[in-house]
Amino acid sequence: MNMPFTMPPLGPIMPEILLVCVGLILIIVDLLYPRNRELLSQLTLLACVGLIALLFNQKPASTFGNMFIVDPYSIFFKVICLIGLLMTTLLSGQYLSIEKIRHGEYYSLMIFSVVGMMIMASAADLIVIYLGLELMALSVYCLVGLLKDDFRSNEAAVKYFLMGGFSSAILLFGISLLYGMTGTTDLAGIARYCSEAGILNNPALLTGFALVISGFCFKVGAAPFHFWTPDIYHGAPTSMTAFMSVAPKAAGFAVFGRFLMTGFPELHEQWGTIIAVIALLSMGVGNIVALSQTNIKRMLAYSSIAHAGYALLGLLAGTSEGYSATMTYLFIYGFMNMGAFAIVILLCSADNRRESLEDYKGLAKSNPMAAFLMLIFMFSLTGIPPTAGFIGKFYLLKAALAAGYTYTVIIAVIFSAISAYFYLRLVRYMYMDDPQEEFVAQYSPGLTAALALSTIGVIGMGILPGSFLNLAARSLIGF
Amino acid sequence: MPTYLLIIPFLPLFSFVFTFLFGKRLGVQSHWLPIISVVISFCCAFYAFLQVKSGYHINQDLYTWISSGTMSVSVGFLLDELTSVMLIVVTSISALVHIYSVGYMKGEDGYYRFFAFLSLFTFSMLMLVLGNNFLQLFFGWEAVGLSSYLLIGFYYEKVSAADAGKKAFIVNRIGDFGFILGLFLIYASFGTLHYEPIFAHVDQIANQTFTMLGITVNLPTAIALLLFCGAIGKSAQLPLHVWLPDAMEGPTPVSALIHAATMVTAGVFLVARCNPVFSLSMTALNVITIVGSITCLFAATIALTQTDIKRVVAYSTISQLAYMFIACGVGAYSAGVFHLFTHAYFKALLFLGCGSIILGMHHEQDVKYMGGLKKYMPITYWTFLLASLSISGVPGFAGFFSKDEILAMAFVSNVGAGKFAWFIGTLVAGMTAFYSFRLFFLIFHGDFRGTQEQKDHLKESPRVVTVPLILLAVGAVAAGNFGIPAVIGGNANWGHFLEPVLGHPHAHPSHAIELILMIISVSAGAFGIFLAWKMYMKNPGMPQSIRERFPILYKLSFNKYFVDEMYGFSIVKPVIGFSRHVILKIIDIAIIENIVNGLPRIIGRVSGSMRKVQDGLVSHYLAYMCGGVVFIIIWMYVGA
Amino acid sequence: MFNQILFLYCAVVIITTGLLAVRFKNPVYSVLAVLVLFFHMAGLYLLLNAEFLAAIQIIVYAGAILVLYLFVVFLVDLRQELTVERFIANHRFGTIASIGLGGCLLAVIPFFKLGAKGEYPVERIEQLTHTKAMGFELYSTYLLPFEVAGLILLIAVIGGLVLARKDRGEADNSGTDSCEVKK
Amino acid sequence: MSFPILSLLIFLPILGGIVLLGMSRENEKNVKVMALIISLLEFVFTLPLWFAFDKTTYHMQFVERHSWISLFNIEYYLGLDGISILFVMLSALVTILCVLVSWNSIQTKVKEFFVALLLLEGAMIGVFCALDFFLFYIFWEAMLIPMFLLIGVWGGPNRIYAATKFFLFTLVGSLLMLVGIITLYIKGGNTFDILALAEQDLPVRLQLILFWGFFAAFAVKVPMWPVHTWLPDAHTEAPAAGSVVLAAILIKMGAYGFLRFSMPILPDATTAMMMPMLVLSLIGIVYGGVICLAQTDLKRLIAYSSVSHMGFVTLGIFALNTQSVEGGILQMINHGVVTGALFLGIGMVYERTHTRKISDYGGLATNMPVFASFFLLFTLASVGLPGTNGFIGEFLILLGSFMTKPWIALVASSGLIIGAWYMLWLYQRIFFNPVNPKWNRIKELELREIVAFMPMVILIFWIGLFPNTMLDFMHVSVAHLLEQVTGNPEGVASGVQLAVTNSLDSAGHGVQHIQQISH
Amino acid sequence: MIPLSWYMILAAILFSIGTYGFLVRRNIIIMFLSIELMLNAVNLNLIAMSHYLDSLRGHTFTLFIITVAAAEAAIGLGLVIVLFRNKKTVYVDQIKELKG
Repeated sequence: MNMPFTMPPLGPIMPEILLVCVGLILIIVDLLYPRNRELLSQLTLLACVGLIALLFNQKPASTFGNMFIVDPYSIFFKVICLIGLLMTTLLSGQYLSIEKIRHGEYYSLMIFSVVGMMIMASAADLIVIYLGLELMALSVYCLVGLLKDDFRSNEAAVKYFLMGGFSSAILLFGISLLYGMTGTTDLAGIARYCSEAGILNNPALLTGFALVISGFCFKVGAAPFHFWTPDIYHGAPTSMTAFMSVAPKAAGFAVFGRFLMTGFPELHEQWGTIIAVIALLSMGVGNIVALSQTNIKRMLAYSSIAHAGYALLGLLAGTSEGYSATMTYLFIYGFMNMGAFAIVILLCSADNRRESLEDYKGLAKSNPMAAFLMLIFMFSLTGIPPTAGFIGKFYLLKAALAAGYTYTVIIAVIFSAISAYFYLRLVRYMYMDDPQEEFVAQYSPGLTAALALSTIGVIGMGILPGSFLNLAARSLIGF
Repeated sequence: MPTYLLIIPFLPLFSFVFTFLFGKRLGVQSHWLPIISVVISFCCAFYAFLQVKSGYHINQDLYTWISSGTMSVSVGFLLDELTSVMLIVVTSISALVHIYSVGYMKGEDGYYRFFAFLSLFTFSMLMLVLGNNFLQLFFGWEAVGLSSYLLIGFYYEKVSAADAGKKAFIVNRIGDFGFILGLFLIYASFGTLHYEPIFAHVDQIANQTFTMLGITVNLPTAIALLLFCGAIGKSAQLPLHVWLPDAMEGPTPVSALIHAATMVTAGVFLVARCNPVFSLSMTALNVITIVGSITCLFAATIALTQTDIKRVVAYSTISQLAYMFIACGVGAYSAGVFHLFTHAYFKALLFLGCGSIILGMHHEQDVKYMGGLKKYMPITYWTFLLASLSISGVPGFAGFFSKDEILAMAFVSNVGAGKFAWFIGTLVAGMTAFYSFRLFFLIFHGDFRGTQEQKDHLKESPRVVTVPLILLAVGAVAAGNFGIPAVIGGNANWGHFLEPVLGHPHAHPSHAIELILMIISVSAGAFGIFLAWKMYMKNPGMPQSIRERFPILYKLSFNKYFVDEMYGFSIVKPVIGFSRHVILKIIDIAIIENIVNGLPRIIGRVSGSMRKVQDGLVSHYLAYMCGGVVFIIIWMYVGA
Repeated sequence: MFNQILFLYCAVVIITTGLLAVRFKNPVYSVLAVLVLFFHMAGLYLLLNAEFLAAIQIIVYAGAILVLYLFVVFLVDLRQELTVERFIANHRFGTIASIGLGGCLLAVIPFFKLGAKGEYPVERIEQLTHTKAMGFELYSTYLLPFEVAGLILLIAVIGGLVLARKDRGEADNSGTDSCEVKK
Repeated sequence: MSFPILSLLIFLPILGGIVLLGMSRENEKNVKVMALIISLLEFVFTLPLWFAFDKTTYHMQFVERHSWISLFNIEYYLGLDGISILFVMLSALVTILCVLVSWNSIQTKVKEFFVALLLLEGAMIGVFCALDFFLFYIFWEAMLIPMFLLIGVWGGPNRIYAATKFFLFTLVGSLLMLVGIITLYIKGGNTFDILALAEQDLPVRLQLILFWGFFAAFAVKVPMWPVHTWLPDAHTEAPAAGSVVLAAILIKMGAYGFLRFSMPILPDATTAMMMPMLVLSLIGIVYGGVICLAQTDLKRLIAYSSVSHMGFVTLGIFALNTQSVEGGILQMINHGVVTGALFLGIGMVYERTHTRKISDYGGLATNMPVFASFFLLFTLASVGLPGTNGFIGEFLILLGSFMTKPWIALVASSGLIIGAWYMLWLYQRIFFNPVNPKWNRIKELELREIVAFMPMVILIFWIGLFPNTMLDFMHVSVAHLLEQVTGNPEGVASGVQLAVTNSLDSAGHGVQHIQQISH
Repeated sequence: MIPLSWYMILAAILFSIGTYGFLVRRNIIIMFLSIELMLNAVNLNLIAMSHYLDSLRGHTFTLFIITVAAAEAAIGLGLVIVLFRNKKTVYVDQIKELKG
């Protein structure tokens, strides 16, 4: 038997291929020009910008036997991931030199993880999802452990690895059950078979489903699978924390969303409630525990748990509006969180990382600009208009309400009010206390650019979100 | 709108504004504008009186003050018989007090302020009197209260003065509480607050009822009693009389003008003005009569023992005001207004006389330290005597005519409490004579009981003080001539003049009864004077022995029946204590604030304990995650 | 019948060695127990007509990965290992959770229903040979995962390098052009 | 499309604030002058509203309408009617006074202070202009940020607690309202246009739920009992300008919210919930008044008095008839003017004495007679003396509520007595009584401060004597509102069933004749 | 013929054993080993199902899982070595500096 080998069309996957190439080139460049670090980040930036442009021009298509789908939904998430990469790259220059991290592998590992995310975003098959996930995760494990002399970084990396491995195993067992029940790993195929065979309420299928969403919840950092978040965010290099809080989370939501939407749309009744519970639990844990944090990275970690909970509100709605709300939210969250981390990095210096909340006391006096920007990001994270955070939250609440989850929304809103307390605490420290040390932050061009970008994003999307929201909403057409 | 009518209130207003703003620069000259303006006002008022007498009435709106939906109230003036009388009283006494004050207030701090406030008071009182609707009446009503507050508290650095001013305002507010509800009820019944349409249609509410909180009352009764609440407050009747004696903290001219002649009579004016409403309700009339009678007796008994000369006069004022209410209560409104008119003069005279004495005594007000002032202050002596005779109802003096008319009307009236009122009134007539002459004798006769230094400085007050006294004395003697009853040859002009507004009393005493009553009351008065002479001239030890014989009665009277203390104990203290200990400490802090602050505290505590779950050990995390997986699987089972 | 006995044998060995592996105090024993387990697993794969995977299981898993583990186990201090506690202090919850999870997974097996049949019945695989069939599939249907798996291995290489190497970069960074911060 | 005056009014201060932000920190004087110029300019720009406003129609005027977020049908939709126009003008006026009163009292971070103030002004005007519920919410929440900073950065010793409390209280309420807004959007035909929403016939059950959702936000802001406790703290700790804005404008927004949103959109719920709201208002009136008697802190006392006064406002609004609603709106202005002025005054005196304890004062009238006179006027206006603005509002409210339910007016009127009590007691303890020797050398007001008081004085008498100039703006709009809520332009039928009114055709509509009566 | 459920039961048991080891062992290397047990359980499941489903999908998936497992092992063990170098420990309860 001869099987002709036919090359599938590579057009749809071209951005990923190009990105892989960039990653490889970076390694080579690093080898050839070990001293020229600017080049690495510049190349990465160039690649990001180029790819974003390329992505916007991509037409919906699918390749590799429908395992890889390019649609507005995936493009949107890829753009989020690339923006995350872009911002992280901008942030990293200053941070890497402070922490003395090697640049070469750093950028290429980040790029490979983004490739993994992009594959996740486009994946329509559980196998590809799993592999994309692992590609992303393995790169991130390495990046988290990049500060080899810093015990916290080691600890974070090992912990992340252990928990990530466990969640992968859970996910895989779930996939195996789904595969066995349906005979396929293709999401659309699963959906089709489930409704044809009428096995939607089969406990075995549900178990498989539960295991899989547990795995995804781990990736997005939702309770009760959030335990890695604070420790890893805390221990990881700050630029990586920033990266992790945005890109992998977005990718996690991308597959989560696609899994629910394409794989189990008819099971909405069941997963709606469980996701509501997970969402509320995440908001509760995130917001409440964040109240007693003293380290800014940990605080932002808990806040990111809470925000994962908010983002889940869109998914639980199970409507295309809900998904676009989640997407919007993640996009906005990327900007505001990146901005906040940019400030964290800004305050970091070789002798003192200034990660304690106490270090922010009197920032408005010593570094008024930094304080003002942090204020904007904090209010945005709280969801106070006219910042983008409000628009995102509004959209989510609206989607969840439209789907009938009134009580969930009310509780979410109350948690949101609680969250204001710890965001405000930072503002209070910055504006209403006296500085403890004279410290003038240094703005490197990259950091300045990152701050500018995130500020423009947060304010711009807060005031004129119209066209952007339309884009997000249009991404769901065809779903 | 004729100009003279506008001048009457607004010239004092202008004088107030100007003096208040620029008085500091004018210094000791700042009295000119107020005096001139109030004198001009008086002239205009007199002209207005003549106009009214010739049958010319005005009821005209100046502009629409408030209009909201179907409600519309104007600022407008009503000039009729009642108004014109009041205008005369207010402007004449105000003018005299203004002039008197130049002498009395000489050298005081805030001289200009005093005159400014006097002008403000005059304006307010005139607005009260002139208004053609209830709301404007209320405006004036409150504005006089304000002026009174400011003038009582003129010596604001004295705690007692500041307290007294505040007390006057607040107690008045309690009365106004009823008043304004009365206004609402009037509006609800008539759809307007203007006098003219209300009084024109008043009979339509005669048999209607008003229900609130399940209690149904006759509508006119409700309106009348609510309005009467206001009158009680303003005219210091029981149980809201407590502010008036304290108000004596103000400079004496103020007491004369505001707390004797004009402002305190606003309550009577109100009842008289609303006589069509009151007349519809026998209940209300009875209540007024009874309140009047009790107050009359009550205040007179207190006045018997007071030693502060201004307080004696103050209680006598309360008592005399009560006469006016008795008159109104028995439906003899014109008699009430007549007494208002005469009382204004003799009581102002009494007060100004007191002021003159106080001036002479260098602000000593206690009668215990006076005596024998006759030879030092002759003009004051004679005018004071005339006033005392007038208030005691000695025939021929103003007080005689008005008081006797009231008593006669009370006796024959068809109001149930009329006889009772007559009895009390007659009794009090004797008491009035007694305490007036007690005061008179103690001040002017006998030996001087003050310090030598005071004695050395004793002299008659300057002319600017004595001339108003003399002018007022003329009034105190002659004011009664307007209403000499027919029985002794008069033609009862007063009643006829006011008849268009105040109507005709229900019953008239026959001449014989009137004469008998007159004799009874005159003899009561005479007995009072005699007793005073006996006790304080003839036999100075007698008061002491009486005091010892009836210690409880004396204490009750001397301490004003402990009403202030009672109020303090039963209202003021409990309210403030309730506020401090219940509302603030328990409800606001212990309950509401505790919930408000407790929630974050609880959340914080939860946060602290949830934080411990994140203990750093991966195995535990993994176990929790595993538990989470099991939880989700079981949830899904249950869901399926 | 023979198959069943073979299965049961393998199953018993797998469970026993699995339990032993997680209970042995000495990590070396654990690794060896897992080695045995992997071999029997390969046996089961053979039962399931997956020769290629059985080979991979032995070559890659047993041969490469486990050896790597063994190396690492030897790298760290073994003597100390034998004297300390095997389990974390509070392992009861972990035990309960894992039993719970196992219970859940076992409980659903009765409800399990096989899904849609595919196009590779046993006969076809046997006819093609498993390796060839896998090859066809890998290079056609599963090309994308295959490539991604390659990328993952690349990451493993880079990551392993980055992590394991004594960092030369540190010296580098502390050198001449350490500061990119624009003053 | 006519000139976008409302946008100008909203964005002038915001842009002004941004300009200020760019100014040099060194030259504080320039910053102050610039802030003053901007606020004056803003006020000047509100004047055309006064003259161009058409009082004969309830339709929105000066309307600007652009699509903003098309996905949700959200519009940039501004407009004014007779209810909101006065608040816009008041906001502009009050800001000027705030700039003046902060001239010397703000010592640190001067530039930032004025920036915050101007941003706050823009947001406040936005709140009153917005006709799109979403837009309204944006402004409503955006206000929190500058206000939070005003209290927290420039406030008193306990400012952080107060600022946080203020922020969280308001935020919880607002977020619950947000849920309500979105629900309304979903159930009400996918629009945020409040005029269109008012046309909807929503089921009563839904209306009730939404009503309480909105209540959460508005009642906190008003503040109604029992969610009032943030106000005393915020007022006490806020700097003078902050207290003034808070008292004059911010807390009006709660009542405005009821008028603009709860009532027309949820008419059935409003009529159904009338009694609970009236009772809460009554509790607020009495409670706020009585608790004032126990206060020892100057600002706290005025703050609690605001609870009482705002109780009158909500009472008026929910008594649902023409007089009470118009009185309520007018009383909002009045309270803004009077309490604003009181806080201005307290700010001035605090600047001199640095104490807020009432017992530290005494006899100030001797050394500060001008100030004492101004403060007396404000006190009297606050007490509701006829001739001042306070009376007009309270009278109309009480009259209206009497028409609705007499016993409510009975209870509410007791607030007048208590009000006189605590205000005059306060006045006595500060200005009267023996002079505290500490203040023998206290400085009298300077011209700047007198100028700051003047607009308030003028307004107090203007509204007190010629309230119709203000009420005229409202008549048609209020009638329309009441028609929406109760179906009758005059509001709920009178609770006092007395039939005399009909027979009085001439009743009181200004008697414009001279009677010649001869006998 | 062996029923599929036998395989599944075995897989489930092995998975639980892996989980158990993972949750209770102190030694990080043994924890890694436990993950391998879990992955093997999954592999067994996949291959068995694949067999009964007449499909090669599970087989290929297994192949990928083995690949990933190898990569994971490399990186994981690398991390352990870094940790050991720094802290001289491979015990999970000794790396709990990050907490709270």
